[in-house]
Amino acid sequence: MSAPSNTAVSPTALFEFLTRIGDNALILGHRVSEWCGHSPALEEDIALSNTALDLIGQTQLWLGLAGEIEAQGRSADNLAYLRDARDFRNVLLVERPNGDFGKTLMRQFLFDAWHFLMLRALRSSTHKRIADIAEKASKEVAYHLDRSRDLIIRLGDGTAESHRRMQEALDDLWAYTGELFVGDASDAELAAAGIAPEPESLKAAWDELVDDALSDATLKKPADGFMHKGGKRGVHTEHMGFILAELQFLQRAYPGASW
Amino acid sequence: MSAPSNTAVSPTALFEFLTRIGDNALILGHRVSEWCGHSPALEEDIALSNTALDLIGQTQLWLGLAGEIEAQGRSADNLAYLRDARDFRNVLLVERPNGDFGKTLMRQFLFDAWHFLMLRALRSSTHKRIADIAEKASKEVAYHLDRSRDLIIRLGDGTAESHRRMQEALDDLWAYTGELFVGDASDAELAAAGIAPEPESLKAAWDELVDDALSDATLKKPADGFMHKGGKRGVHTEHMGFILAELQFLQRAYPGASW
Amino acid sequence: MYAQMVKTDSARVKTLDELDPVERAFQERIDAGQKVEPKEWMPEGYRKTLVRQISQHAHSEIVGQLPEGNWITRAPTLERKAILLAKVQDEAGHGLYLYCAAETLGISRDEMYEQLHSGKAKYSSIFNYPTLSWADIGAIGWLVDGAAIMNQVPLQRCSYGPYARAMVRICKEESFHQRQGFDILMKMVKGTPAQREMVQDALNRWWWPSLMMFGPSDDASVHSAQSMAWKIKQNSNDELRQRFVDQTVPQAEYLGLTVPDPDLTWNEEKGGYDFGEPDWTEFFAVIAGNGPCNAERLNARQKAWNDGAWFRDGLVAHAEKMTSRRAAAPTAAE
Amino acid sequence: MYAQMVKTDSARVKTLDELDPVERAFQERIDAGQKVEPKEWMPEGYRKTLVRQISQHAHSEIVGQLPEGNWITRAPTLERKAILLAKVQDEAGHGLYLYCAAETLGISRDEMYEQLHSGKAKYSSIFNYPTLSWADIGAIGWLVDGAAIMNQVPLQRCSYGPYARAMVRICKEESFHQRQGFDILMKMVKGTPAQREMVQDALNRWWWPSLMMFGPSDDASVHSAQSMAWKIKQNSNDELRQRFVDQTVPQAEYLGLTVPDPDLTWNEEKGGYDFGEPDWTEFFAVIAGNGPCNAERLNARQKAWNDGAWFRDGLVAHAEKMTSRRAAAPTAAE
Repeated sequence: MSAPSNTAVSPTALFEFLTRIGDNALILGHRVSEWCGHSPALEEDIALSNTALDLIGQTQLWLGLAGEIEAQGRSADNLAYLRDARDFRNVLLVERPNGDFGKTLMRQFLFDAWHFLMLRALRSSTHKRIADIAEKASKEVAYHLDRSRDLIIRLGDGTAESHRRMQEALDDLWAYTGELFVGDASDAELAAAGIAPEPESLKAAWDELVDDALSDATLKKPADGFMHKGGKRGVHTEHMGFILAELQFLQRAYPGASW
Repeated sequence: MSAPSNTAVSPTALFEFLTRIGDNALILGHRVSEWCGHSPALEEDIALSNTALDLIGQTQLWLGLAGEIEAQGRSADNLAYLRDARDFRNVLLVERPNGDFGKTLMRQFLFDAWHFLMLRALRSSTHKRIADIAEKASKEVAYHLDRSRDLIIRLGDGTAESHRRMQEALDDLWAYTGELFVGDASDAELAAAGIAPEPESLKAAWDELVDDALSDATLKKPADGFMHKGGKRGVHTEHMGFILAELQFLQRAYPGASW
Repeated sequence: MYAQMVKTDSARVKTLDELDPVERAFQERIDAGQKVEPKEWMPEGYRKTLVRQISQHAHSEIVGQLPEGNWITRAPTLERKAILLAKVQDEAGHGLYLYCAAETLGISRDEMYEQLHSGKAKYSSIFNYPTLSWADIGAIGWLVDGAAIMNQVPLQRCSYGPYARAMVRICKEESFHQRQGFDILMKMVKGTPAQREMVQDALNRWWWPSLMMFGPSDDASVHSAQSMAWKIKQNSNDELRQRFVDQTVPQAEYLGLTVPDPDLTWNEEKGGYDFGEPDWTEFFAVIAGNGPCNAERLNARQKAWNDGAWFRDGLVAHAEKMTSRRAAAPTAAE
Repeated sequence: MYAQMVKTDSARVKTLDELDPVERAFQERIDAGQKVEPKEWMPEGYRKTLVRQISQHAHSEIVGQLPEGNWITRAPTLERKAILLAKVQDEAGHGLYLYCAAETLGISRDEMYEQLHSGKAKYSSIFNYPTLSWADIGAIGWLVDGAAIMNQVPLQRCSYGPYARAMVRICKEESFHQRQGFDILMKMVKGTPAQREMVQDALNRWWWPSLMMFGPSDDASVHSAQSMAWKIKQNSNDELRQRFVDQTVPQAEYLGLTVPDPDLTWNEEKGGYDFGEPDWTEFFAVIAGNGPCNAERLNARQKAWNDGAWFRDGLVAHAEKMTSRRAAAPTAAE
């Protein structure tokens, strides 16, 4: 991360960043939680639940801070349960359907690799609260990355079928990874202030991480062609509406109720 | 249907009956509409859409009348979009997931056969509005029954695989058919007044219809063992919550909005 | 019209003199405004072009079911649910009309499906965009069906009879669709601020892709010229786009919406609007398979087809059994 | 305890005199309060009974994930989502503990899965009931985990070491679960009338099935007597049920709820509540597979197992590759 200047950042840019990272955690955690009770092995069920738990916990921290920055009285729960799809800022990758277990694991790995690098960079953020949350979350995500990377290597270099499924998963999800490194004005603003890294700056390390794992997994990395994007500015896939219909139903059905 | 007496019926019993038949149409129509764009053949896509359309249309008539009977200012839309699962009165059969296309068709046939007989009986209801709705709906449901019956015969007596899938679908859904003929006090009240038939009174004709079709389809009718029930008094399956989360989301998310 | 980039096999448009007698006779009949019917002779290029165009159009109809079908289960009222269901059913019906029209040219439904599923055949770029709110359903009816009408109206005069006649029926229904979509938006702009915002957002996302439905400028396109010579195509892409803008902008104003085109201005001299160029890079990317929903649309079609194989096979098997039983029955009776 | 109807192979409980020397020695050690460990001799009936009980208990834990997992994605706050996720994860952990305990008796995990998937092995009747509202999640924690604690606390003193030790860990976690559930209900009864109604409805639907978790009266059961002789079981079903009612009814009163038992009255003389009999016909039907969710629970387990076969095989294959590579590496180095 570049040397910090003392340039103040707009609350809007900060709020945007926090909802991006918070929504990523929420939506991926939600998706992963869908596996609860349905995984291929009891041990995997427990493992994925842990990942989801970590992500939901991180969601509370990021969105909670976002609500404070916004200063309009919205809590993490308000942001999670009462926003429309248009206002969510997660990347499209995390809202991809689970598919088979291989698809879920590949989505996890591709995201974990980025998430780990992002949090590592954020640990030296000039924004103390962000740095603190990142410090804590990075340990969790380091474990997620280790696990998901390990699994895609094992499955890629497993049976012919597990290899095929992982290759298919990779081919299917690759086009959603580009968005992870797309920056905009608010990213630049935060980078200038030493609060968060430029997304692009994570690409090289991500490539190295991913290349190594794919090589060990004997999986062929897809060509960098078309890359989906839009989630970071609120333009999601059609899946988002269904995720939110389920996620938000109780708070929508009982406005103002306490749970 | 027994000769009409001039016994007045309670609005509650009438409301209960109307929500039962209306909710059946709504939930089955909703389920069928999930196939839109995803059927095995374009013709089937169109056919199922037709069925769903008829059912949604019938929903508006039944629930609309229910709202009038209740006289608390609730419209058909209010009843469809703002009730909780506990207050829905559809039979469990119609909320069963679509499964493969065979499962959907079998669910359709088993319900259509009952629906047709029920509507036929209701055409001579002493309640003019019910009789009117039934007359119109019965023509539509005759088409539904004809088609679903035709298809299960063709698939049952098709390939080995289509036979297997239809048998599996039948075995899977059979336990949900018993509820169609279970009556309660409000059913008895309406039957006494010549408004609606006793559910049990439809059983023999239903059996005949179903037996004939299964015979032509070379499908083995399951033994009448355990029969699920509860939907008619608001105790549904876990699927109902997910159906409603999707169905009701917009009205729940935007209370009071007009669409 | 959901066929955006239809290639003919022509290198250039030949003059009447350059055509052989049979082709010249064919061309003269077209020039005279006569319809070509299925059993009549036609140049192979004419046939191929029509097959491509009609099948692409048909694919667009059935893929077009998917973005709208996405909202059937979440439609906000029973009536809206029914209206959307009926509309998506209409589109399936349009697909059916069109596949049948294409079949009159000697290609089978299964062949066309195979081309779609393999990615060889295209469908309209517009259906590779996601429907992200209920307002999108209104916007699609208004803009996408509206643009489709604009494209398809001239096709009612297409030289190929079955296609032209199918178009007449399709246009009637598309007009209904357009009204339904506009009706959704009218209700919403009269509603809450959140609803109005949803409508504006939907316009923002659907405006440019709708303009792209007419395809890139085809002034210099030999394919376009050939199609026009054959009266498969009556108007240039730019003409149709212009008409669409002229028709639609006042409607947007009526709704109180802002068209997301900073270059949009009224040109009194032209008697129509000047407007900005769509992002043709995006257009060609989406056509090439690199759009928001390309993979999902194709996967959905492939899955429906593959998952339904047992069903279709079962029906075929039953029909064959019936045939053999009927053949056997009289013998048995005697 | 999620094992409700565990059969021993005993026709009657033998006295010490009737046992052969080895069996008598075994029985005397049990009478003396010593634990039985895996490598030690045990009567075959003891082993079989334990395998049945522990595996049934394990099945109940993992099937028990399903009704609660049903609400993870719809939990109404982030904290509730996390808490429910953690709880369902705990139940998976309980299953794991128990499968592993059963494996010390000579049966493999896969064998136990096969028995579950084939319907040969049972799991607790309670998990064949659907979770129909968020209040059900509270009710399950309060009532079902509460009943589980009541069943399982004595099992911490089971004569079989691995099972008893697993129970210690499990009981610790079940205590969390019970409080989580009660906490949900406390919040809801302090909320809106609709929430209170939901809670009452949940109690109505979960009360009797929870009482059934303790199993039918076993006063005359030879299986029960044998299990008690072996200290696999410490208390009669009726005793535990009584304790559960006595503990739970005041909690229901605290919540302002009505227990759906018209026969429920305080018996001063007994120092506990008198209450009605559960519907044992329903109980036996559900045990036999005829409950609201029997088919779905089993299907879910079968599907997870079958759909995951490639995953498990892939990992095994990789491990084997690694082993062979490691074996080859030193040779290559030399």
